[in-house]
Amino acid sequence: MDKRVVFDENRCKGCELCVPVCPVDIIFIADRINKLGYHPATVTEQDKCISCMMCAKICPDLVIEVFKPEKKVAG
Amino acid sequence: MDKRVVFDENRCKGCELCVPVCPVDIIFIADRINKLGYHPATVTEQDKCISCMMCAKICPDLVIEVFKPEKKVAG
Amino acid sequence: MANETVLMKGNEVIGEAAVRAGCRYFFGYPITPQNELPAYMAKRLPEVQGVFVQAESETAAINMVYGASGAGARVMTSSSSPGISLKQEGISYLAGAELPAVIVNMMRGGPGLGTIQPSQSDYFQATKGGGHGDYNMVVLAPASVQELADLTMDAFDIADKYRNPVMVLGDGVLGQMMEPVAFKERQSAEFVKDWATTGKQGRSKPNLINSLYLDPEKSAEHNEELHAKYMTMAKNEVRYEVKNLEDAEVVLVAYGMMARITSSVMNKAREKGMKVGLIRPISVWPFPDEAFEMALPQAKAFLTVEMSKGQMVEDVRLAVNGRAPVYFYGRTGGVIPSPQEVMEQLEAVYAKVQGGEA
Amino acid sequence: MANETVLMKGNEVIGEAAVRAGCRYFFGYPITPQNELPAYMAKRLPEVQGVFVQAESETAAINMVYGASGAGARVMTSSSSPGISLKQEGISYLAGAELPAVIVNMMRGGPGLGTIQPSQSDYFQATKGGGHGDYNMVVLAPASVQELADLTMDAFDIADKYRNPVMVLGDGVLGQMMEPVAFKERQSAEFVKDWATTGKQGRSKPNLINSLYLDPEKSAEHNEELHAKYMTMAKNEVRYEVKNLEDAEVVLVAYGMMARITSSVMNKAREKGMKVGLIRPISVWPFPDEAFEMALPQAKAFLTVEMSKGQMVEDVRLAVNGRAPVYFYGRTGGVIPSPQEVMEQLEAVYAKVQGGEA
Amino acid sequence: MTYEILIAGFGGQGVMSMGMLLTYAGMLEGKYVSWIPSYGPEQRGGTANCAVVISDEEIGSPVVTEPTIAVIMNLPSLDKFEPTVSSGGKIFVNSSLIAKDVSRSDLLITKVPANDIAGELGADRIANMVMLGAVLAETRVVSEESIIESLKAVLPPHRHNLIPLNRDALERGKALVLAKE
Amino acid sequence: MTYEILIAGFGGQGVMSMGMLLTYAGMLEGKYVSWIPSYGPEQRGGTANCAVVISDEEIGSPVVTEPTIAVIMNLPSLDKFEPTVSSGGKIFVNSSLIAKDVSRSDLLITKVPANDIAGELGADRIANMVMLGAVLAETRVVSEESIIESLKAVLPPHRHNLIPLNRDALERGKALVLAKE
Amino acid sequence: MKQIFAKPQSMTDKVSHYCPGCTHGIAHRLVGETIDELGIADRTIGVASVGCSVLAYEYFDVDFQQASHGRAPAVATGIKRVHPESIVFTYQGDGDLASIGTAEAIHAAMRGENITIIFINNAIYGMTGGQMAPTTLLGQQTTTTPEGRRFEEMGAPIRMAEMLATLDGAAYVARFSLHDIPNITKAKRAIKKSFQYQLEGKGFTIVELLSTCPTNWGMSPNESLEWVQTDMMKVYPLGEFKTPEEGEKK
Amino acid sequence: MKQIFAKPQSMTDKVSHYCPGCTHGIAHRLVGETIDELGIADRTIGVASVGCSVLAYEYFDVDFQQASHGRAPAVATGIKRVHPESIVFTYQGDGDLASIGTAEAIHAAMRGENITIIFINNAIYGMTGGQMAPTTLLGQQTTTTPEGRRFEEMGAPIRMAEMLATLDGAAYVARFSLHDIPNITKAKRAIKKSFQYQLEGKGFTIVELLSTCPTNWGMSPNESLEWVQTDMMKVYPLGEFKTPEEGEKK
Ligand SMILES: Cc1ncc(C[n+]2csc(CCOP(=O)(O)OP(=O)(O)O)c2C)c(N)n1
Ligand SMILES: Cc1ncc(C[n+]2csc(CCOP(=O)(O)OP(=O)(O)O)c2C)c(N)n1
Ligand code: SF4
Ligand code: SF4
Ligand code: SF4
Ligand code: SF4
Ligand code: SF4
Ligand code: SF4
Ligand SMILES: [Mg+2]
Ligand SMILES: [Mg+2]
Repeated sequence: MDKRVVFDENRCKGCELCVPVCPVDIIFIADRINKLGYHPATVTEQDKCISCMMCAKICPDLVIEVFKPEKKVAG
Repeated sequence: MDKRVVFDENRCKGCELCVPVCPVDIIFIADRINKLGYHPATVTEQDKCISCMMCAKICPDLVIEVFKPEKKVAG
Repeated sequence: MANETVLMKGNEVIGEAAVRAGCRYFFGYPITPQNELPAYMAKRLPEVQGVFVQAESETAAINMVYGASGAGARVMTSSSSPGISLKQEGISYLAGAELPAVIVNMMRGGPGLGTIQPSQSDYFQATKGGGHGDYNMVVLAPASVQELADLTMDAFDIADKYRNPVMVLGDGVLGQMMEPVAFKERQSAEFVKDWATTGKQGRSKPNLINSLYLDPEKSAEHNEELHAKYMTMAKNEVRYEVKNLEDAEVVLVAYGMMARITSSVMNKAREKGMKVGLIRPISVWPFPDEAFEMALPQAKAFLTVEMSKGQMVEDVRLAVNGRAPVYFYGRTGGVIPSPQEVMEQLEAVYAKVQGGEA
Repeated sequence: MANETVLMKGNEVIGEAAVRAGCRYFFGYPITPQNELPAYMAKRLPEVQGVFVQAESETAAINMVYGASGAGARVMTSSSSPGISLKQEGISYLAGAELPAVIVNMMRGGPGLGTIQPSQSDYFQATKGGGHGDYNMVVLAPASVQELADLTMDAFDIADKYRNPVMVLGDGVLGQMMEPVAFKERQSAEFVKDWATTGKQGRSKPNLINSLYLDPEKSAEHNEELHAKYMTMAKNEVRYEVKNLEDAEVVLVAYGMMARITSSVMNKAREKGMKVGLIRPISVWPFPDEAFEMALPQAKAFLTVEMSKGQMVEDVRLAVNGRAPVYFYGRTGGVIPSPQEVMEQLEAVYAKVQGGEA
Repeated sequence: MTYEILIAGFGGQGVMSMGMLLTYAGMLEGKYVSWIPSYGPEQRGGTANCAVVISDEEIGSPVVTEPTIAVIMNLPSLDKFEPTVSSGGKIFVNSSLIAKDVSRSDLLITKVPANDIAGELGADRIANMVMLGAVLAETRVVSEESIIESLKAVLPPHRHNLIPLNRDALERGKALVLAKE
Repeated sequence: MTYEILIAGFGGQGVMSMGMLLTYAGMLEGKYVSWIPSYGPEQRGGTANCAVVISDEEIGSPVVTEPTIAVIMNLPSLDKFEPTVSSGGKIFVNSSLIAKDVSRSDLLITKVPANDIAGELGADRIANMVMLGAVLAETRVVSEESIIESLKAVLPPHRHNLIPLNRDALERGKALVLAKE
Repeated sequence: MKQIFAKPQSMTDKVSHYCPGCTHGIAHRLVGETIDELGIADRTIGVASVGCSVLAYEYFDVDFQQASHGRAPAVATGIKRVHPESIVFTYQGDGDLASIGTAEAIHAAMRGENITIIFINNAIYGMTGGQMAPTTLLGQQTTTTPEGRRFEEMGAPIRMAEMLATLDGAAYVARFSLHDIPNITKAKRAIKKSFQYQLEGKGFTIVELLSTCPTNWGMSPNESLEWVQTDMMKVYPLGEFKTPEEGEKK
Repeated sequence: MKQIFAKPQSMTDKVSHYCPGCTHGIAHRLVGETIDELGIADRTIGVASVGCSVLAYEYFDVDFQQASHGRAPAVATGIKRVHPESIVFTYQGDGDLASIGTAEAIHAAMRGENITIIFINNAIYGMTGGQMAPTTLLGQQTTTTPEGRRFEEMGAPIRMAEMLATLDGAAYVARFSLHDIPNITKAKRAIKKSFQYQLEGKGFTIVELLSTCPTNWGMSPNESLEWVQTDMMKVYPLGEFKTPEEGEKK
């Protein structure tokens, strides 16, 4: 399955603003340290993501892109 | 009779602000030129003055002093 | 009015010269003795689709100049001493961001509120950097109303040529006096301002007007580039007038209004048979060192006369560098040294020179 | 903390020294690299019944200083380069109205917004008059944290003694570095400020703090009095340090932080057997001309080193007045010339001197 | 020939425009000219003066410290400038406002009751032109025609109706001097 | 003897306080000392470094351009400062965050997995003290006791409870070096 | 005969340099009367600004400082912080206070500095010869708006009193006028109130006064008074905008 | 998959220098989205001020000028007068706009300059390390109010939006907040409106945005958002204070 949220990890500053706004609570801060020296936010359970864009809208650092499955037109 | 209004003529700038405010219309601008080079305001009909202080209150240049007859206590 | 002689006030002449040099934007704040200039611009600029804005302060004015210049316009501001002090941060910014602009200072007596009478006591501020940081600007010091016209026009070209502010340094008398003036027809080079912020307009890279260099190495590099530019300016933009240097034993040095008076004195001295010459710096930055080289073989002494306690005299000393004594006479606070006073000083110096004392 | 050695940041040391010198009022506006000073004062002044006010701008701050000083207080403000530019009108007013005050400039690289890194490129502004009009102020240039303490204290006394602003001219590194410091016990003279506006309090004549002299003759007279005072200051307040001038063929000249580095270089050069000396102006106005007289009989050349494109070097040239060549080396924009760089320059000059070229 | 003229009086007495007219007229006559004003702090009232140089040669100093011609419209100006007039110079005194005599004996003195004459002409403001008429007659620094030409150039067209009155004032001033001769 | 020490890393790694502790300790030991910070434009994050000089003689230049000891807490700092270290100098590298090797062969290199050890101690923030322990053990620029004394002076009293943790961190860093020997 | 009107004692004998009919003179007298009535001449410190009133210190027999253009509130702040028990007032024109000194006035108010500002709004720069002020009316001709002030280019008049009244730090903000006797009386009352509030430590007080500039308006003094009434007052309503008792009024 | 959220095209790829969780970044994005949506990147000229946002020009792919501290509205005036057809906006902090730049902001509004100001109110000086701003709340600790801001010494917070709304020259004055998604959405709408009004030549527009400074507030980024809601909003009510349609609201 394609990703619904893509975190550009090396932009992330680990501020955690995205963590509490996620309605399905799938965002967490990783143990690793990124190029900037921060623990980046990340999502692994992509399937749970509902593409609500909350995380992207609160993120001050343009880390997050959000995708939505194209509606398959029946036929 | 003592004067009710005293114009310190050499302070006067001939601005005429005092002229229209006088309720008894006794202030006029003299022909002579004072030390400052202006035609000063003046009052000659002191007896008509009612000591209302209008002229003094509008005068921007502290030209005018106003006096009032002391009340003679009967007896 | 092309080329015809008219009688105008110095301050208004600056305005007309600016308009003829293509200046279409003026931002200023009232201060005596230069008020005729903004008043002239307020009337004149709309006639040529230009814009006059009375700013809320000198500080705002110089920053409006920054914006307009960064947007690509020929632009000017003017003030007098205290107001010019308030523009120092802005002037440093113009220099740092490499923005052309013409700044007029019609000097009055200081320090502080001082007096509205004429003076030349902002020479240091103009030439050494009243603002912070290493920067220079060409400073032109006209001595007549005609020169106000000519040098104001030059100022715009110099500003655009080097992308740098240029100052026209006059004094209260020059600004308020009337003399006949003829505005010369002239062609100024076309300057392509592809660095200006106009909106990208299809450009692939945005333009940026900036003086911030957080990285010290970059900042140093920027300063080196600026310095190289200043050195070019110093080479190319020297202007001065000399009189009777060939045999002058005493050389008078003065600029602006003071040079007019000094020149009268020189003529009278010559009539008396005294070998006296004159150096009149027209650009006070760059300072015309070469004029002193012309004078030095013969000159036994220099007498600098200023409407200040002695500012330009330092540049004279630097130019002479110990090769002859440099004397000074100055009056301050709006008092213009009279020809009689200057003559007395000159005679004293001359006597020393003759007596072999100098 | 009396007389005990403590480790403090330069900027905080200025604050503590000011408090110990009796300063009870501080008006300032934030700017890097001097923010530790207002922060220190905000905490410290209330402890001694003093007042700290963060002004709305540097312009407001210097005018609050004017008011407080005119009211008779020991008062201080501080900033860094762009902020000091904004204070120029106010400084000229302080000088014009003869008000004592201490102004600290922890210089950063310019021009414009520049960089927050250290620099010495406001020398001209500080010493020649960044503001309008003829005025001077004593400008003290400490080279260590200890000297920051000592000179800050001196600054207040000098200011009160002459009723004139005094500037402490440091740089970003000096302000932010930590070194051990001992605050010396000292007695400063009592200054009777019977000219201060305190309310008439029974006085028959009101006091007036003013710099306006509309009549040019009065203005000129005021300027003459000021000038006489400046000449007294110039005579009395010269401070400098010299090293190894006795046999020095090349004399290094540097002030402040740069003098520390230059002094290291001199030591290394001496180790190599080079006859090198050092002049460190501590008062950069008045400039210590006499130190050059001490050096000149022996000195074959001078090398001035600054964190600028060459400003103090003009005063060096004026002091030397052609009697020896004066060389210059400088870096800008927050880059501090390294000992290695300076040594290279020194070796080049030394070689010229040895080769009889200089 | 170089005329160094100083004109002084109260603000509002037309001191500046007298100077400007002389300057303009000088220019029309092909002379080198300069005009320098000097004001007190007051916007109105107070003292004001201007310095005019009219010369056949290029003008060195436009600043006049020892005038050869002094035109004095009020008492404070007499006190201030009488001592500065160049020996042998000419001084014109507005005797309508100045009772005091000129004390120096090395000057040619012309008293002009400028305000009185202007009053007779029905226009107090024209006193300066009366004075100017006297100055022209006595010094011939420029011609009356040049002054009239200058007036035309300086006044806006809708004020040209004032020219005859100005000419009358000039004439009255002139007549005064000629009568004296 | 003069130690010229440069300490560099991300803002927030405790780079400045490492330097301050060394400086304070030097002062306590009667040495001449100086400390100079240098920050990037960022308030948090970004790079930061400080220069410490500890010497038996009066300090000329407090600016350190060719450190004899370099303490490197992150990768950008290694790239920037490795070339400046004085030949024969000592370089300490936080190997928890820096995978890259030091390329110069004329330096004494000590790798300290400071963050890992700090993690083991349960306090990420203490990585700087681990590093400092290693520096002390390797260079003996000041004694551990002086550092502890300095901590007491620098920390506010209500933070003195942290001193044992800091001491542990120092010990772990020291142990690392001693183990190597 | 008993004298019922005389020059205030706290004023000097000097004839002012103001133009004939300029109401600066009236404002001066009202301040002088206030100082007399409150008996504070011995502890008052005035701050003169740069404008026609630059020489104000010549006319008051109290300690004075002359401030740089626009910065009088900052200077007053410096003074008041040193002598909190003194009475400090500034006297500023509209160019001084509402243009170059905007920030200083607003921030003194924001800080609640316990000082009084007498603010002379004459809709023009008097001293420099009649340039536009921020308070110049739309359509009003000045040397820098030769065709009259146009909204498109120079916007609309600034109302300082209304603006300052939005600040919690301001205790008393009022605007009155000097164009006739009843209004002069009200102005006097406001000035006295403002000084009184300062005496009580209430904080920042300002009285804006509509004033004339016959010279630069190109009108006679009496026409000028008229114009205040007919034109200025339309743009600048009179009254108290904020009092310590009631807070901001609207 | 269809992309429904991406970096605005008018913004560059640079990672900002802002601290983790600082809402300056959100404000930047909202401006970028607005420029994209209105399709004006080619004719927009930004003015960066001095404050943490001093490097704003690094993050927008439009022409930019870096202004001196507080003077961005003056710089914008210069630009706009030269290029009236361009879209000019400034981006200023509260130290920059409400302290040193008070006069420039107020007078740009008074003139009705057809520019837009994005005003980031974070109640502190961020860049210089956490000094008091004029917008600092009472009791708030900063490096220059170590005991918290006290009314007696430093007065009360300045409300720029309310003050500017008193000016006839101001067309649109609004205050919104960046502390949660609904408020971010409203803020975005206001920013877009302000640019749109500028496009329509309506005059001066300003949007004040309550923003965080976790670093100098000494809070985590999420605590900071909370503090905006619990403390800042009490002093700074949100909403539109003036619109071109309705004039000043109260
Ligand atoms: C820094 C500075 N800028 C400008 C001036 C010139 N100046 C003197 S008075 C004045 C304005 C006066 O207007 P206002 O404050 O309205 O007072 P008014 O004369 O109308 O009473 C100005 C601009 C100055 N002295 N200093
Ligand atoms: C003339 C001048 N004064 C002071 C400074 C220092 N300075 C830089 S940023 C700043 C304030 C920043 O605060 P704010 O505007 O609130 O922006 P923030 O950092 O909070 O976003 C100051 C005072 C300067 N650069 N120039
Ligand atoms: S888009 Fe919504 S659901 Fe998906 S990760 Fe972001 S906040 Fe969670
Ligand atoms: S909000 Fe953005 S920067 Fe902050 S943790 Fe989430 S992704 Fe990272
Ligand atoms: S006091 Fe009254 S009545 Fe008497 S002159 Fe004055 S205005 Fe007229
Ligand atoms: S109001 Fe005063 S100054 Fe004016 S005319 Fe009357 S007395 Fe003279
Ligand atoms: S110029 Fe105007 S404000 Fe100034 S004194 Fe004259 S009338 Fe009054
Ligand atoms: S210091 Fe404050 S305002 Fe500046 S970037 Fe950091 S959090 Fe944001
Ligand atoms: Mg006014
Ligand atoms: Mg802020």
